[in-house]
Amino acid sequence: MPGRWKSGDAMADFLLWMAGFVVLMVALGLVRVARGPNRAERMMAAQLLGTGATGALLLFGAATGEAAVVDVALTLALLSAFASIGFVKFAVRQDQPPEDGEEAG
Amino acid sequence: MRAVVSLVVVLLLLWLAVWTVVARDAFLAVAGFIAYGLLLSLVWVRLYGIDVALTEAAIGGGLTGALLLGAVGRLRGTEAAARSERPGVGTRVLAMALSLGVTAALVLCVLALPEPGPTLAPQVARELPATGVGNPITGVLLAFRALDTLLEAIVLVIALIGVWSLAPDRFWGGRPGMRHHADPDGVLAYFARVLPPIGIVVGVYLLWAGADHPGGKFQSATILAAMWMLVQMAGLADAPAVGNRLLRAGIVAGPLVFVAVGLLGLWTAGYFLGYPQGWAKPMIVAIEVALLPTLVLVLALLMSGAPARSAER
Amino acid sequence: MSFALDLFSVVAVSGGALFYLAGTVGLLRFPDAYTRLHALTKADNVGMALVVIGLMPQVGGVLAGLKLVLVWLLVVFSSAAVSQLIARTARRRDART
Amino acid sequence: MTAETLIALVACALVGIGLYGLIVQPHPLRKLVAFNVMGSGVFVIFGALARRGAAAGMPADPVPQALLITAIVVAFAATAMTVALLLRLIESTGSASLAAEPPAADGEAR
Repeated sequence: MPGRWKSGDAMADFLLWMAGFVVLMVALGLVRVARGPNRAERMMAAQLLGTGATGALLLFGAATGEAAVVDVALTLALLSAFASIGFVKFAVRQDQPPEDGEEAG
Repeated sequence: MRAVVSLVVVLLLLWLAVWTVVARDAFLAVAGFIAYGLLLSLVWVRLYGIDVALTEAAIGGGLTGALLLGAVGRLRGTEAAARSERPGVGTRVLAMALSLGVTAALVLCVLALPEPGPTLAPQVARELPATGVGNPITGVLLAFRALDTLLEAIVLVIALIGVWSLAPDRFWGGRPGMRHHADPDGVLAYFARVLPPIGIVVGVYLLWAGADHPGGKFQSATILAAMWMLVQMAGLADAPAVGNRLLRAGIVAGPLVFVAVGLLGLWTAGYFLGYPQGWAKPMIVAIEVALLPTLVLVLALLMSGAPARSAER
Repeated sequence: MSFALDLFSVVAVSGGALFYLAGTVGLLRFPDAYTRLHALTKADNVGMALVVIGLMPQVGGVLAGLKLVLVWLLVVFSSAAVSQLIARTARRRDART
Repeated sequence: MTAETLIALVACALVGIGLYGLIVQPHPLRKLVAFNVMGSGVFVIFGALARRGAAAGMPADPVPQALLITAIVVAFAATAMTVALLLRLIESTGSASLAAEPPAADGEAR
């Protein structure tokens, strides 16, 4: 919605640092995705990325003072949920011989 | 102090880019690319492009990611063969040299940019009140550079025709992709029943907000298309047959309304896509609303791919 | 009042960041898919919740606050559904071996 | 150095990284991902230029930003088109090879 966040400068700095921290955590989590060893770990990637990026974005938006960033976070939350389902469908398909069609949860 | 956080974000961006290029297999590359897209939307926020961040979050992370994942799933078996075609050391060194050269040239250009940067912002600020919209990006997309947006809508429709034309003859007019199945009482089906209503509200909100705040038809259409795809992926609905006349009418309706508004401008304001005095906002809203269904259909069908089975179930 | 609210924000957001840290450490160090999933969902649910609660006093008004809650609800909902699906994939695999 | 200059410089590197992957990776899907990385590098440079054009109370020049939105959507359309082409290629030749002469091992090439 219109207007800006009302946080002061020190607060903005703190929130920015926290955003950077969360981004770093997500990046570390990606190491697990690379190491695997199984599909389940790889699918966790989607989950981790979605929440991490959404949280970082909220913090980032609060720090930069753009209120509309909440809308970006909202979009990100929705679309990363969608991407997660993409990951799930992918893993399920890999589990089965291709001619079987698909079956999931 | 703040520069350190920016530095962390851009270094991660670089790392993810390298990851997508050198990753062991295609799945890891695509997973890295999705992460890259999410991080990129942080960069867009940092560059004060909230509208761009919205588009990137919706398309870069979501739609493109799901599209590429689907492709990886159908390409298994071709990866091992491709590995044997890996170019030799000579080619790799040459490629590295070329890439470094391109990067160096770009860096020189960036460092040689004039100070202060050239800008059209004052002109936009001066003319924006005449359009009646408050979001300068919407003003640019649908008033000052409306022709670009019209051409883009047409390009999207042409891309869709291109995808459809890849269908084998026997499936022409059929349904794209394969039929998804899932347990109708399972978690996935439940998820696909609950999420779309929320997504539709958010999508329509973004369209409505787009007049005065970041948002607009592209972001809105992406969310709505993703929700539709979700319903299809959960097996709750089938992809439409591309031969369906109603579907085709919906796809061309947006660009047609856009062209009609443009021709109306020729008559009332004296030039193509001109808006008569005081009528700019209603016409902009009309175009946005008319383009929305077109964009939803085109984006979702682009994701679905070429028709691959006949129209009958 | 404003100082107290700021302090509240700092505490809550720091707590949220701590849960993100815990989630990542768990994801990296835990031995199997189920425990890793357990660690991950803590980052989703509690970490995100604390961040959202902490940002609440920093946003302009009630509407923006409601949107923050909606973001959290969306994340929790998708996290719940997706972790179920992930766990099932893992169990199917374990059942086969 | 300002943040936007830093981001622009990193974006230059993104273009280079994408270009390298585009040349070196033999699998077409990997090429496509690399191409997208390269394209996004170009977008980010453009976005940094927009940020440099901040004036008249706007935090960035809205004209390049509007073009960026168009560009991202068109890039998605191009990617979808390429994926469709790729799947068709595999369907009709049984291999994803872009080599002029598919390797002999791929006996089932029709």
